[in-house]
Amino acid sequence: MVFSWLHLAIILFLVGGLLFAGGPLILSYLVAPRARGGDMGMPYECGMRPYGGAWTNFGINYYVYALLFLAFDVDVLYLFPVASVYRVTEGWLPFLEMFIFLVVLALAIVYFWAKGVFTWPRKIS
Amino acid sequence: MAAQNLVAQKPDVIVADPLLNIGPAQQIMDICRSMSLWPMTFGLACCAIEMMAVGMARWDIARFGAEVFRPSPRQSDLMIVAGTVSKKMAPAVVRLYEQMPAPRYVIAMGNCAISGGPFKFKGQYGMVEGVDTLIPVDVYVPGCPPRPEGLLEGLFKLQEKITGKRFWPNPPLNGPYEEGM
Amino acid sequence: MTRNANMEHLAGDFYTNNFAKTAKEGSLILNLGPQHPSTHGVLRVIVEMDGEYVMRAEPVLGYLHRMHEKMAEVKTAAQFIPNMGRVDYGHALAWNWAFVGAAEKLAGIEVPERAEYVRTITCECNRIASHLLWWGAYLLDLGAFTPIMYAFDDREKLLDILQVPTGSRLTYSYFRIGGVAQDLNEDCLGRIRKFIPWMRSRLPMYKDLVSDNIILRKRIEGVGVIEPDLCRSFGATGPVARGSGINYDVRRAEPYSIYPKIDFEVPTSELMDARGRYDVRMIEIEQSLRIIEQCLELMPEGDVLVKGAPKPSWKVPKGETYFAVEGGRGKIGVYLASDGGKNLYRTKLRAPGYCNLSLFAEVSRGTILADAVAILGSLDLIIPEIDR
Amino acid sequence: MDALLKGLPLLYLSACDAAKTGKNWQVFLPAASLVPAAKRLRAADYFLEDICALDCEEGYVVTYHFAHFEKPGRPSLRVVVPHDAPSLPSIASVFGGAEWHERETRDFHGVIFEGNPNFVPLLIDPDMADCFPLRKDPKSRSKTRDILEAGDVVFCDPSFTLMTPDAPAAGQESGGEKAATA
Repeated sequence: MVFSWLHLAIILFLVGGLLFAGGPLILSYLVAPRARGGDMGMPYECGMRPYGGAWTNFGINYYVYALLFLAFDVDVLYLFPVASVYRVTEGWLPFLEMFIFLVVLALAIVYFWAKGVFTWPRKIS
Repeated sequence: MAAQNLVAQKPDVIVADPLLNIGPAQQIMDICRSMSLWPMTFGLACCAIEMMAVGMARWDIARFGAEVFRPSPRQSDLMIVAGTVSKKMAPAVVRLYEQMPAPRYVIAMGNCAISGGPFKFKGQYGMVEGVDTLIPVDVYVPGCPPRPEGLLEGLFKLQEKITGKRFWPNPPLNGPYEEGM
Repeated sequence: MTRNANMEHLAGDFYTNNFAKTAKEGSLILNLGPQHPSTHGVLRVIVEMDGEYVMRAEPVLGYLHRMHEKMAEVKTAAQFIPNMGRVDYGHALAWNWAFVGAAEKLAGIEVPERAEYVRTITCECNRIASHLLWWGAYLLDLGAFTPIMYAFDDREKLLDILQVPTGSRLTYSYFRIGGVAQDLNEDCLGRIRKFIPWMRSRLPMYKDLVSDNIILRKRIEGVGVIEPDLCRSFGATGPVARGSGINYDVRRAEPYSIYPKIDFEVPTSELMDARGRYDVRMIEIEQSLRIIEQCLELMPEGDVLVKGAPKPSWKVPKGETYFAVEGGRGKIGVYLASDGGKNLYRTKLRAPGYCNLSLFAEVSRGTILADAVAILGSLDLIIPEIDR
Repeated sequence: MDALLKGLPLLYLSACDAAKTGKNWQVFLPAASLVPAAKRLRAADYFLEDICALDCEEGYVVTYHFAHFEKPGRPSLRVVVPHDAPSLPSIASVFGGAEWHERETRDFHGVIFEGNPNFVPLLIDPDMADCFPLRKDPKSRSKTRDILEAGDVVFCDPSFTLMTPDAPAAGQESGGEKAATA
């Protein structure tokens, strides 16, 4: 594998990034005084001792938000290759295709909206 | 300094010295710390309103670096005890102090936090007379409530305690502002 | 998931254990605790959460209990006035008025005409400062940082005005039994006259900047609906009751001092939610300005302390009385009972915030946590007044 | 007011001089008829202002102040409970706000209210829940008739001797116009 200056630049860039991120962490670990003991380990809850762990089951409507995020995350995935070649295409056809692709995805939001996922009504159980 | 405060009596609450303890580096560190003290919003009573007034446009504590009022003790290094500490609130004050990372400083603002103030009377059953019986206090700001200028002066005193030098001009004792003191 | 209660760190304390006895299994119990940005002091609310929803809430008080009623038993009537400045530092002059008015009512002392006007002017200025403090802090709760800057800018002007006669910025002990401590000099009256047009020019800007802001309207409209019957059951008064359409203002219901001579309206709103309470308080600022204007014209000359006003060692005569005043947060009542001794036999302070907060558990059931915080802010709570 | 409480066993009913005492009606009740009286006041749209206990020689005089949004006037219900067994039925089922007032009276005076939904200390720290700060020591308590106004009596139960002035000297019936606002 032919070694070229580009590879060196990439390695340097990588090391620089690591140093830039890790440097302050290591520095502060070395230089800062450390407080220990008492209720330092206790989870902070407005000055009170919390009751029970936070490991409880979640509401179902959060799952719907996750689905929506996933749909649009994958959507962006498909847009990357389009974006890279979009400059060299001409005419309205590519734009129209992309528009149809996005509209189909937007239907998901319309559906959830109609089902009332975005409204948080008062639950008087 | 008051009699041994509660936190000092707890053997396991210690502030360990840093691994790398080089004098000049620590001095630079101290200047940076004193110029960016992040107070914790710990307003208890009337002094809390004066603490808010200090954060607002007219007295503008932002000029001295202490503008960011953090709600959580994890991200703050200055606890301004502004108001009366009742016996029901005492364990919470101690717990919040212990949950603050080092280096941590405490300003006891107002007569209630210093010595119980106007609520100290014979047969008083529900109040801790002075926060320094609970946690070590660095600067006392007297007043009931102290004027915002008083709290700013307290902050300068704390910065002087951290770095050993006062950066801001002294308040004009009599007459107009006098050059450097 | 079994709750590892044996871990000492997660064991909760007396109130959470008592609260958890009737909690549903698997629900999360949180402390909206004493040290919390939105509780304006040290109010603790234990909430039982089901995901984002607050299933049940229980306010826990007493973290700022300052024993005012016990102090009243060891102090003479005159020594107790500074306490009145510290019960509710938002509207301290109303509490001064309640206590001093109760003592005058019991002893049958007549206050000179000018003192009545000085009291009304300073009390209404203090009410505007209290509403501005509430407005800034409420917007801060809802996440907007700019309005509190404007609110405190105006409030500082008011505090400079009130600082001249009273001598302090926040915790006033300015009223005396039989009048007030000091007269309003020309400079102070001039500043008040200059303040009124300034405040009137600011209110439209507040309306555009904040009141009609779509984010604020979305956050407080339809949130925290309080029916009039709920107000009656919990004894809520002041802007909380007026926001639910109850036309009740102590200045009109139990007229005291010169309020019958002053022409002002009592704003009510039929919205019954946080928006209604917000509108009522904003209109009240304008009404207070109108009251101050009329008082400035009608104010006669004369001294501000009745001849032979009681000395500090004055003993309250035998008997009991109850005197109510309209404070910034509602009906402030002071019950005095005295057996003619050096100190007062019993003093009961009726705090409006105490009753307004007691309906929070009812109103916040089933709302999401963000709305619960919006409801808490709309009740305009000052904690030392609740804990006394 | 007497129309409102008709049929309930009362101990003492009098109209007071509102200009001096701030109250229009003063009703002494036996503990049993407290809840029915509260229900009638609730039906008549009164709201509970506060509950205040007065530590006198004869016992704790627990005073319930009521007020009305439309009608002026302030009726007050009073119940005398002995020092040794201070217990009362709770009216938290009738007035939701009474729960806190009762818990506060328990914190300060130690009066027990049966039926209060959540009867734990409210203002005082649970560890020192039984310090009852506002209780006076026996010798500094004074008689109820030194403090309370007799007012012009509408009805007085023969067995009720609390308010009857023992010596003629103390019999200063304060005239006061009859503020008969029900």
